[in-house]
Order: sequence, then C-alpha cells, then structure tokens
Amino acid sequence: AAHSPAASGAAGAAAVVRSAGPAMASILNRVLAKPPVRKIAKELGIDLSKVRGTGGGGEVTREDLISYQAQ
Amino acid sequence: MTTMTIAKAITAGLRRVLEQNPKSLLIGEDIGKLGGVYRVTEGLQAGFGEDRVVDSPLAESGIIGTSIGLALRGYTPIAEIQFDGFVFPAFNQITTQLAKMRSRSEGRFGAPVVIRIPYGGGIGSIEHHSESPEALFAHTAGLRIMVPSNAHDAYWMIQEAAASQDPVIFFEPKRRYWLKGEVDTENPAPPAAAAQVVRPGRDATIVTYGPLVPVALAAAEAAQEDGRSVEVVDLRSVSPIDFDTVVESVEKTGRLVVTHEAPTFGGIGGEIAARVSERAFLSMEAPAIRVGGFHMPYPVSKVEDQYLPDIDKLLDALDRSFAY
Amino acid sequence: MTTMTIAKAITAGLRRVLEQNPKSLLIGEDIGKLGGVYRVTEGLQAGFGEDRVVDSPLAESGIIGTSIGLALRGYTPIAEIQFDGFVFPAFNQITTQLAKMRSRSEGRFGAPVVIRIPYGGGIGSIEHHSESPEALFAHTAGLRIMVPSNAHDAYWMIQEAAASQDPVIFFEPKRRYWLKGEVDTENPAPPAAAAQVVRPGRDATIVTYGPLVPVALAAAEAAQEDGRSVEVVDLRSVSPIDFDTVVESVEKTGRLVVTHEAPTFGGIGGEIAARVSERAFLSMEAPAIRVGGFHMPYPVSKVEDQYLPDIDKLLDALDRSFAY
Amino acid sequence: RPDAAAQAFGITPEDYMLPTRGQIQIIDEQGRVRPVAEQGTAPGHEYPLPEGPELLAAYERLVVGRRVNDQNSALVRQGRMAVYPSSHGQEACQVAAALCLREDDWLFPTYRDSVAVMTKGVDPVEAMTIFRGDWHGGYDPTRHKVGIQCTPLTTQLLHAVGVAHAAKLRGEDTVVLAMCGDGATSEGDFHEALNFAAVFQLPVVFFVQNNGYAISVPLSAQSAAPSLAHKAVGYGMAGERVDGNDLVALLAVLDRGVELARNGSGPLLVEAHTYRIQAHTNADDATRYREDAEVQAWLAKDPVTRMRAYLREGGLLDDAAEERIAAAAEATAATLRAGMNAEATIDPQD
Amino acid sequence: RPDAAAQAFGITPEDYMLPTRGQIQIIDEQGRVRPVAEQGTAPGHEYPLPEGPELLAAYERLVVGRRVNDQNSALVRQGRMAVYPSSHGQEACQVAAALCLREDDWLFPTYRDSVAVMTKGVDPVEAMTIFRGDWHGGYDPTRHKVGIQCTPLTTQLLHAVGVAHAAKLRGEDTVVLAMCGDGATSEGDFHEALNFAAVFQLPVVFFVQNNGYAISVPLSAQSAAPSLAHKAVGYGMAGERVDGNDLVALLAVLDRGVELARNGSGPLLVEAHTYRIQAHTNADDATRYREDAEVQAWLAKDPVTRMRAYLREGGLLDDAAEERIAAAAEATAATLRAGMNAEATIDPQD
Ligand SMILES: Cc1ncc(C[n+]2csc(CCOP(=O)(O)OP(=O)(O)O)c2C)c(N)n1
Ligand SMILES: Cc1ncc(C[n+]2csc(CCOP(=O)(O)OP(=O)(O)O)c2C)c(N)n1
Ligand SMILES: [Mg+2]
Ligand SMILES: [Mg+2]
Ligand SMILES: [Mg+2]
Repeated sequence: AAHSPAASGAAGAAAVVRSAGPAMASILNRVLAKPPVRKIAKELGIDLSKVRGTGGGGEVTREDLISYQAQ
Repeated sequence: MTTMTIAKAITAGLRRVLEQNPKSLLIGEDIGKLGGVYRVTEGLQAGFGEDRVVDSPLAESGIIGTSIGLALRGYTPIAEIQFDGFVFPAFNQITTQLAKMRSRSEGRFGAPVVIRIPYGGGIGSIEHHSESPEALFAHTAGLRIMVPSNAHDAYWMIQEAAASQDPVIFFEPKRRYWLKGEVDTENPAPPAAAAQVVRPGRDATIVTYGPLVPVALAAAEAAQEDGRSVEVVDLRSVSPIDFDTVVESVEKTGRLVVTHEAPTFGGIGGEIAARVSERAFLSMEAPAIRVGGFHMPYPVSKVEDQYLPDIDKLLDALDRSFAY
Repeated sequence: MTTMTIAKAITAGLRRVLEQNPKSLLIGEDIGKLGGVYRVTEGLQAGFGEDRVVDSPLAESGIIGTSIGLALRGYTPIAEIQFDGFVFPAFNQITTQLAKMRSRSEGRFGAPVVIRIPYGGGIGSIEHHSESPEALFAHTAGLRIMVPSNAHDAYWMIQEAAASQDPVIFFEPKRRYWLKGEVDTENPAPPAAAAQVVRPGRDATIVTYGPLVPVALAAAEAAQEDGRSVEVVDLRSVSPIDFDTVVESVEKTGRLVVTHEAPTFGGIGGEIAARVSERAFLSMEAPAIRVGGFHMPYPVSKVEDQYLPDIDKLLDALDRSFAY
Repeated sequence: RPDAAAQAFGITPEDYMLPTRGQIQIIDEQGRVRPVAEQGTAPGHEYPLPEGPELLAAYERLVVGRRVNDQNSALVRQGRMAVYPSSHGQEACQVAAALCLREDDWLFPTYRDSVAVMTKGVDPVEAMTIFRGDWHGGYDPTRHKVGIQCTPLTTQLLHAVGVAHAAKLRGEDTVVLAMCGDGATSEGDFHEALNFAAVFQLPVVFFVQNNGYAISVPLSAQSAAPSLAHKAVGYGMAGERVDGNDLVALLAVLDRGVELARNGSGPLLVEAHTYRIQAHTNADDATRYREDAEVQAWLAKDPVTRMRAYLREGGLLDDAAEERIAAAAEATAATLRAGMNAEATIDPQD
Repeated sequence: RPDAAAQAFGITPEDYMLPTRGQIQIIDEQGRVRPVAEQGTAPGHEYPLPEGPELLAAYERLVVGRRVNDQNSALVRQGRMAVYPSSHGQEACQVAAALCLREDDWLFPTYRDSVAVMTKGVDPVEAMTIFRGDWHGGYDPTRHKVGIQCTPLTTQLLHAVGVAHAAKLRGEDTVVLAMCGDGATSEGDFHEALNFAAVFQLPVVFFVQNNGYAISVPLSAQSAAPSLAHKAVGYGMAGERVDGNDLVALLAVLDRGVELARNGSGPLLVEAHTYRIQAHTNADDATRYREDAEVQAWLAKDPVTRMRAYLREGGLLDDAAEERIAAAAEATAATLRAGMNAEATIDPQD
C-alpha cells in the first residue's frame, strides 16, 4: 500500500521467534511465580519447586502456597 | 580460517565491500593516506583510489549530510567518525535526517549510510575519547545499531552493515581493536540482529555486547568456581534487540544481569531490564540488575578502571541477584 | 492566587527572574519583538530591553555555545530553542560542553544555563515540531531536566531552573500551553526534584510527567469506575528522578504503569521501570508496563492521535497489569 | 575552478569571487530594460538578456506560482491544510530556481519553496502533502530530482552537496541547485555545505532567497556581512547578488551560474534580494515586527507586474497569451482545491 | 564597526575587510627587518615595529615555550603523560597569542595551545594536567582568564564569543582571543562563532594557526579559499594574514587587532602561517602524509632562530640576557619534570 511503515526497518527485523514462553520454562523446571509469592514462600520456608502451580502456565499463586501449607 | 585482530578484520571486511560493491565508498577524517587514527582503513585508499576512500574536510555534520546525498544517488557511503566523542556535531543530521529518511520518503529511500564509530573507554585517553553513546542512537527510531565483539563478527557485520538498506551505526569497541580471533572468511556470521549465547549456563544470564563481552565471559568463568553456571548473551545488535533470545535465556535461568560501559541511568540496559522483566516476569527469581557507568561524565583515565564495569562488579551483581 | 495558562505562568516566572536577577538574560530566535512563536516571552523585551532579551542569529549551537561563555562571566542565560526538533544542532555544545563543564572545571564552574524547549506532540504540526527527546538529555550526565505539568509548577520551576547552579533543560509541554490553572505567586512549589503524588490510590501507580499528567489523571478517574484505585505520580524532574516517591507508591500499590510520549524503546520509561522494579521487586504483583510512542519517527498529524498515549492505552495497560 | 572561470571573463580570481558591489538588475521596477552599464555587472561579466520564448514560458510559471500561493493560503484559511509558508512576492525566485535547471538536474528546496518544487515538475497536490499532515514527504524525490523539503534549516544543503558529489563520481554533467533563506545562512550546516562543495569542486549553485527576515529577525541581526553573496569568498567560490523580483535578471544569473557549474567551475553562491509579502506562515503575525510602509514599498516592486509590463511592452505577451496563462493558473488552483478537499485515508497500521 | 576602522585607515570598508593579498612579514627568514613596502601591508595599513623591551620579553617566552614543548615530549616518551600535542615550530604564535592580551583579557585555547596557556600565566603543571589523565581541566579558568582547553574542535570559539558578549554587557573593555587550527575552520561552530561575534560587534580576535595540516589532511583538502583570512569578509569583519613564524609581525598584527577590538571595531580574524614540526601527537606518524623535505624547509624558518638573530643583530639581546633566558627555560622544564613525576593521588570518591 501507499505508506510503508516508517521504522519497520529498525523494529521489524528481530530474529526468528524462538521463545517457547513459560511452557518451556516449566519443562526446564523453572518455577513461575510473581515476586511477592516468592517472598512469602521464602518467609514461610517453602521450597517453591515442591508446590503445584495452578495459575496460568503452572504459575504458583498465593492460594497454591496456602493449600501447600495446609497439606 | 585466519587469525586477525578486530581492527584488521574490519579492514578486511571493508576491503571486501569495496571490491564487491562498486558504489560503496569510505569517507571521513584522516582515513586516506593516514589510514585512520586506528589504521582501520589502512591501505584502502592506495588500493581503491581517492574517489572511493575520501579524506573529507574536518566537519562531522558535513560528512553525514553529504553521505545522505550520496546515498540518494545510489552510493553506499561508509563514514568514519574519528572518535565517539566527536559524533555529536553530526547529531542533527543523524537524528532529524538520516534516521527519518525512510519514513519521510514513504519507504522509497532508506538512506543506506553506515557510520563507523570507534567507541568506549579503557584506553587511557583524554576527554571525549571514551564515550558510549549507543543509547542515544537506539532511542532514535530508524537506525540500526551494530556492535561486534570479536574478529569474526567484525568481519561479517561490517559487510552486513554495508548491505543494509537502513542506516547503520557501527560501533567498534576500540579497546578491543587488537584482540585477536579466528575469522572464517567463507562462512558468514549470523545476522547482527540475532543475539548469540556465547556461553551457556543454567543459573543466571549476563547480557552485554561489544567491549564487555570478554569481561562477562571472564566473570562467568569466575562464577563457575563458586558453582554458579552463568549464561552470557552477546547482543551484537543494540537496535533492534533480539529480545527472544534474552527472554528465552532468562526464562531458563531466572536471573538477569545487564552490563554496558555507558552510564546506567537512561542507558539501553534499562530497556533490556524492563522489557525482559516484563516478558519473563513470572520466571524472575530476582530483579534485573544493571551494571554500567555512573551517572557522570566519563572520568579521567587515572580512575577509569573504577568507573568501568569489571569482573568484580559483575560478580557482585550476581551475588546481589542470588541473594533473593 | 491567579488563574493563568501554563504559557503565561512561564512568562510571569521569567519576568520575575529578570526582575530579581540582574545577571539573567533571555536569548533565542524570535523571542524579542515577536515574543517567541508561542508568545512565552511576550512583552519581556519591551520591559527589559534588548540586552536582557536577545534575538540571536538563527543558529542553535551558537545560542548554547555563547550562553556557556556568558555563564562563565556570571550571567544566567535562559536560552529558548524554538521547537523540540531544532535542539539537535546544539547537541554537541549541550552534551560535550554544557553538561561536562562542572566536571571539567573540578566543580569550579557549574555552567548555569537554562534551555527552554517547547516539546511534545498533539498540536497537529508538521515534522520536527512534536519531538520528545528528554531521554537523550537524561542519559547525558550533568544536566537537570525539568518538565512542569501545570501552571503553578511552571511559574515556580522556571524560577528554580534559573537559580540552579547546574544547567537545566526545561521542557515545556507545548500542547498544554493554554491549559489554565491556579498559580500561587506567594507560596513556592516544591523543588522540581520532588515528584508529587497528584492523585492518591491503592491498587496501581501511573508515573508520568508533563503533557501526559492530565491524561494519566483522566485514566485514573476512568479506572475508578471499574473499582480500581489508581495513584498518579507527576515526576516533574526527569533527571534526577525522585525514585523514593515512586518506589514508595509502588510498594504500596504493587503495580506500575509508566507513560511518556517519547518512543518506549530506549525511553526514560525503561529507566523508571527497571529501577523501580529492582527496588520494589518483592512488591511487584505485575511487571512494570510502559506506554509510550512506537519505535518510529513521530508520525504525521493526521494519525498522531493513534501514536500518542491516551486514556484507552493507559486503561489497557492497567488491565494487563491487573491480569497478573 | 574559479581561476579558470575568472580567466574566461578576463578578470582576477579575487574579482571573480567578490560579489559585484551592487546587485544585478536587468529590468527596472517599471518593467524597462536598464542600460547595460547600469545593470550592476563588472566589466567582462555582463549578462545577456534571455530569449523571448524563455521569458514568456517563465512568466507563465510566475503567474501560476502566484495563483498557487494564493490558493494555498485560502486552503489554509478553510482548514484544508495545517500551515502554509507562502512565497507570495518571491515567485520570481521560485520560478527561476527551477527553470534554470535541466530535467536531470536536482533541486533541494526548503519549506517555503513549494512553487519551485511544482515548477520543477512535481505534482501540485503531492507537493502540498507535507503541509496537510498526510505524510512528511509527499513525492518521490528521484522522479523529478527534487529533494524532500527539509524543515531543520540548511540540512538539505548538505544533501544537495552529496548529490553533486555523486554526479561528479558518476561523471554526469548534472547540476544541483540548493535553496535556503537569509536566516538559514547562520546555521553551521550552511558553512559545512559550502565548504564541502568548494573543496570537492562540485556543481552546486547555492541560491539564497534573502527576503530580509527570518520570521521576525531582520537581516541586520542575522549578519554583518556587506552582503550574503560575499560569503562566497571565504570558500573560494564566486558570489553574485541579484534583484530577486526581477525574473529576467534571475534567469540570466542563474542560467550562467548553472552553466558554469556544469562546465566544472565549481560551486557558486547567488543571493537574491526579495521580500515575503505575507506573514512567515498563517500562524505568524508580521505586524509585530515590520511596518506596513515597508510592505507597501515592496508591493511596488512586485515581480509579476513588472515582468508583465516588460513582456507587454516588448510585444512578447498578447491578450491571447494572457488568457491562456490565466487559464493554466486557474487549472492548477482547481487541481489543488480538488486534491486538498479530497479526504485522504491513512491506515496507520499500513 | 569595520566602517569606522576603515575610515581611520583611510580605506574603504571592503578593502579593510579583504585580507591583504600576501601575508604580513616584518622580519625575514634571516632575521632582518624587511623594507616597509615589502611587509605585505596595504597603504594606510602599515604596522609599527613593536618596541625593543616588548620584543625581548617575548623572546624569553619563546625560548621557554620551545623548552616546554621539548620537555613535554620527553615526559610523554617517559610515560609520565599520556599524550602531548606539541606546538614545536608554532611557538611564536603561542607566545604572541598570550602576550597581546592584558591580564584581564581572556584567552580560549585548544589542545595544542599549552604554551599560550602558560604564557598567559597558568601554572605549567596545572596546564599539563589535562594530558596526564588526572583531571579533564587542571586550572581555574577565571584566575588567569584562560578557558579550559576544548578537544571537540571549535566548541571553545563560541564560549569565547559568549565571554565577549558578557564583557560588552558589563561595559568592560576586555578583549577575548580565541584560537583554533586550520582544519577546525571547517566545523559549523567556527561559522556560528564568527557570525555571532560580528552581529553583536563583540571584542573577539579569532586567531587561526594555519600549520598546513589537520592531522594528515593538507589545507588544500580543507579549504578552497584564497586564504583562511578571507573568511572574515563573509561575516563583515576584517581579516589579516601574518607570517606565523615571525614573532615581530605577530605581535604587531595582534597588538593592533586587540586594540581595534578593544576600541569597539568589532571582531577580527587573524590567520598565521606556520608549521607543526613534530607529528600531530606522539601517537601520530607524520611520515605517512608529508615529506621530510617539507619539514626541512620549515625548519629553516624556525621562529626561535629568527627572532634571536634579529635581536642580537639589533643589540637587543646580549650574552647575559641569553643566559638568564636559558635559565628561566630550564627552571620551567624542571618544574614540569617535578610536577609530572610526582604521583598525584586521586580519590574517585572525592
Ligand atoms: C534548525 C532550525 N531552527 C529553527 C527553525 C524554526 N524556523 C523555521 S523558519 C525560520 C526562519 C527562517 O528564516 P529564513 O532562512 O530567512 O527563511 P524564510 O522563512 O525567510 O524564507 C525558523 C527560525 C528551523 N526550522 N530549523
Ligand atoms: C569535532 C572534532 N572532530 C574531530 C576531532 C579529532 N581531531 C583532533 S585534532 C584534529 C585535527 C585538527 O587540525 P587543526 O585544526 O588544523 O589543528 P592542528 O592539530 O593542526 O593544530 C582532529 C581531526 C576533534 N578533536 N573534534
Ligand atoms: Mg553544527
Ligand atoms: Mg528570510
Ligand atoms: Mg592544523
């Protein structure tokens, strides 16, 4: 079309998308959790890798910590 | 396979550009008879003549402004700015003209000018000879920014820059000019926009480019002795940035340290830390930690070692990261 | 208490500077008889004479370079750059000279020059009249950068800039020049380096400055309807940045959105996101989200509304933040 | 080299470079040819009167140019364009700047040079796109060899020099004409452009339209030089001053300047004295910085009236031609109206 | 204003501005006074010979300057300084640039002007700090009215103009002398500085040391102007060319230039023809771009030898004075050695 994108040059040329995202991370046994959850886990002495994450992509949530503690 | 210094790898790359693209030409201060103050263009005027290797008057805006005109008529000017600190007289031409030509011409004219700049500190020099202004150009949309860290990349990336249809700022890590490495003149390096994992690791990721790649590798080596497996990513291109590779690494390691010589404040490390922290948020065991220059003018050579990121500062950053 | 537009508040502030500091003077293009293209200096030459309000030749490097000399002899030059896009010819004088004078002179001479720049988009103008280059100056150590967002701040901050012993880049949000507000000419505004919480909130923090403060406030208002209590911080100073205030806010709210008109890539938003994410890491319920311009030259006026951060984009950013 | 050109004129290189003490004027303000001795030339440096057909064709472009200026100003008032820096009063410069060039020669204009851009062949509507906010450019610079109008003053002069450098490398005999205003001569890039062109002996004609003001700033606050053309000396190039409201003199001087550049004499600097009758742009208020008497005095020197008087007097312009020319002007105005009133659709995703 | 100065000399303003066709030389290469008619001046523009005591004092500074250059080069070789751009061969310019000024006048030097800086009164060791890597400055600019040496070429010229602007506003009669090299004249800031100075009619003497090269680039690739002094014309200021190895001529020309500026004639441009005998800096290899024969030819024009011959011939310099001067030079060299060999301690936290 008439107007080609201004900076497509600079922006559009990033390398092939290789990131497999959180899925890959969980395969690699990287626990997904937001920092405050990590903080709570640390304070409670919970090893996050032992907790089953129920959030998106296996994210460990505050609720997961609570149910893990309840176990 | 030949062993070359980074400086001579660039010379060889430029020679190949001049041989293969009859419309390519070099322009800059003292690049002809003298071969440049770092001798990167040594022998090229003798080989290709004064029309292809042009000693310009002493005016950086003139060099870049006329390069734009040359490019408009089908030439590929490869301009040299003598030192990082002397690119600023050309800043207007670079930001308001060179970077915007593609947009202004509705994509008809991409202004394929390459600007070579020996950059960075650690050479014991006087003021204005040790600057790292890459963030200023990265924030200016419309430019590609390449920074090789080794001879093989230098040889190939300068050729990629010359072939680019967009303008390229080609930062040459001057304190590594004499760093030798193997150059395979048959097999091209990956495109600049593809960051490379130059050392694999599991526990943390250091992201850097140019002169600090060897420092990051050495820090990773030292960390190994403490039982920490550190991955090192060489960005190679600072605009665009290959975030996919970095994010993939950080999703694996959970920790990110970014380092460059430029001041941390407002530096490109902020972009990397922010973007990667956003994309890999849930994987971050610790906040992204940046190791850069202080927010002050580049200091005198007597104390530059204390200013520059070094192995100790990187190890300290790793410690801070692992403390979370 | 008087109601004034931002433009006239700056005029009033400049008038007060000229009255109180006999060594202060204004210099720039068309600032005399014409009173500046935005009339910010209107009436000042008539009131203070041609020696105090100087119409300079048309050369930005000349304006800043000679201002440095004037400052060296005890004057306080307040230079006007006619539009944001025309500061770049002076970039060399600003970065290699003005910003480094204090360091170069071992603190003996701070180069107290103020550079006023009407900046930002949203005015339906042609190319080079809508730029937001604050990140380029923020990354340049040695400069203070102030950006008022309302008339009261404008009135006081220009006076603070003129009194500063360091050089100040004073960005005036030109699309808000006609925004009216109460100015209390008796009670000074807090120092520029103190960010202000301009709307308190509990659930998320929006950090911004200058022209987007009203947009952020409107977005917070709209978010309130969804039951989200959003705090808005007006930085006021982009270098240095009052991180304490921002960190305190984010430690409370757990969510951060940063917005500015400049392209996100390499923008000062990266610095804010990275630094705050580091300091408030364990409080972050979501990654810092940045809302800025695209990484492209500022677009034509017909589509600038799609380029600029607006309420919808901020609400969308809040949604993304709350989705974590 | 200037030396060679000087030799051709039988004068010293220094005299060749030094602008004549006055300005070149061939047609006076009443439209009469001035005696050669009073045209302002140095001996050996006289200009031949351009031929009738060239002048008639130029007059047509002049009338069209005036119409374009007034139409565009009207379109701005109607809100069809954001801004228009009119060259009303400067049309003789605009027209001559384009007409002195061959089709394959290049023109590097600024924001006030829309009439020159159109005269060089660019479609009027495309030429106006930049002021409409549809796109920062508007036309293909390579099609009619017209650089895109640069707003940051004098940046375009260096691009022009680069294009001339390319012409030299390619062995082409094309010439580049680079335009700027009097105020713009204060910028560093003006200096660097002239110097590069002179050092590399490139075929560039630098054409300064001195309209006496940079927005509100009068020339006296811009330069202390005897004339802007005198700046040529500092680069080792020739400078010439010309009455910028005398289309005949402009064509004579620019035609020769282009020819000299084409033949390898290196760059030249031509300063034209003219006046912008209207405000800087529609956003400007010129009454703040100049007297109406001054405007009136310049109205009396109007380039269109003057050229018309000369052509009619000399029998080069008859009623039929006038009608044809008026129709051409109207046609262009209609094109502009139609083009500017049509809604352009821009897809920002595109 | 130049007009007034021209009137004082009984010449036209244009002739006043136009540099004399040749250069001013008062003492020839053998140290003999040239006949007035052969000194290169235009009628009405002759220079008086400076007085004996002024010349003797200047000679002392010349000898000290040479010693400083050679001592510093030695210190670089010994690794006590990182780099030194020597003015060996240019000492007459260095010395005259400082001596033509009053104590309260300002000097704005570049990296090659350490000898001028010291001559203006700055402590030698402080003046060399910049090349030692201890600090980017080294001295207090306000103490001896000497700007800090700027490396980005010609940035200092604008600072100089600003200081002159301040002098004018303060109603002081101080003068500013601003230095740069031949190559530096190509930078945009050179142009902007000259123009600002001329427009505001400021008391600045721009002093260009034309040593024929910008690192490796010869003047012919830098400028096509008849001379660099001719650049004055384009700003409406006077230009003068002077033999830069003739200390007598330099003092005559600069003394008058400073006086004119002090009396309100506005800025001037003085170009001195000289030669850098050594490489650009110790890091440079001058054999790559110039012939030894050229260096030899310039060695024969050495400013020190020539001045000494003239003074001895005229009985202004005797053995006792020579001894005293040599001792002063040695003392300065010893100061430099002591200062540079002492370890400076820098606390980066400080
Ligand atoms: C680098 C730069 N600085 C400032 C401006 C703002 N500006 C636009 S036009 C103008 C005046 C130009 O005067 P002149 O060169 O005489 O041209 P004229 O408008 O008279 O045709 C100014 C100051 C600009 N466009 N670019
Ligand atoms: C803006 C800028 N560009 C480039 C340089 C690098 N540089 C330092 S000295 C020099 C040559 C200067 O030549 P000239 O002005 O003739 O002075 P000289 O060295 O001969 O005294 C160059 C190119 C610089 N210092 N500043
Ligand atoms: Mg410049
Ligand atoms: Mg004008
Ligand atoms: Mg030189």
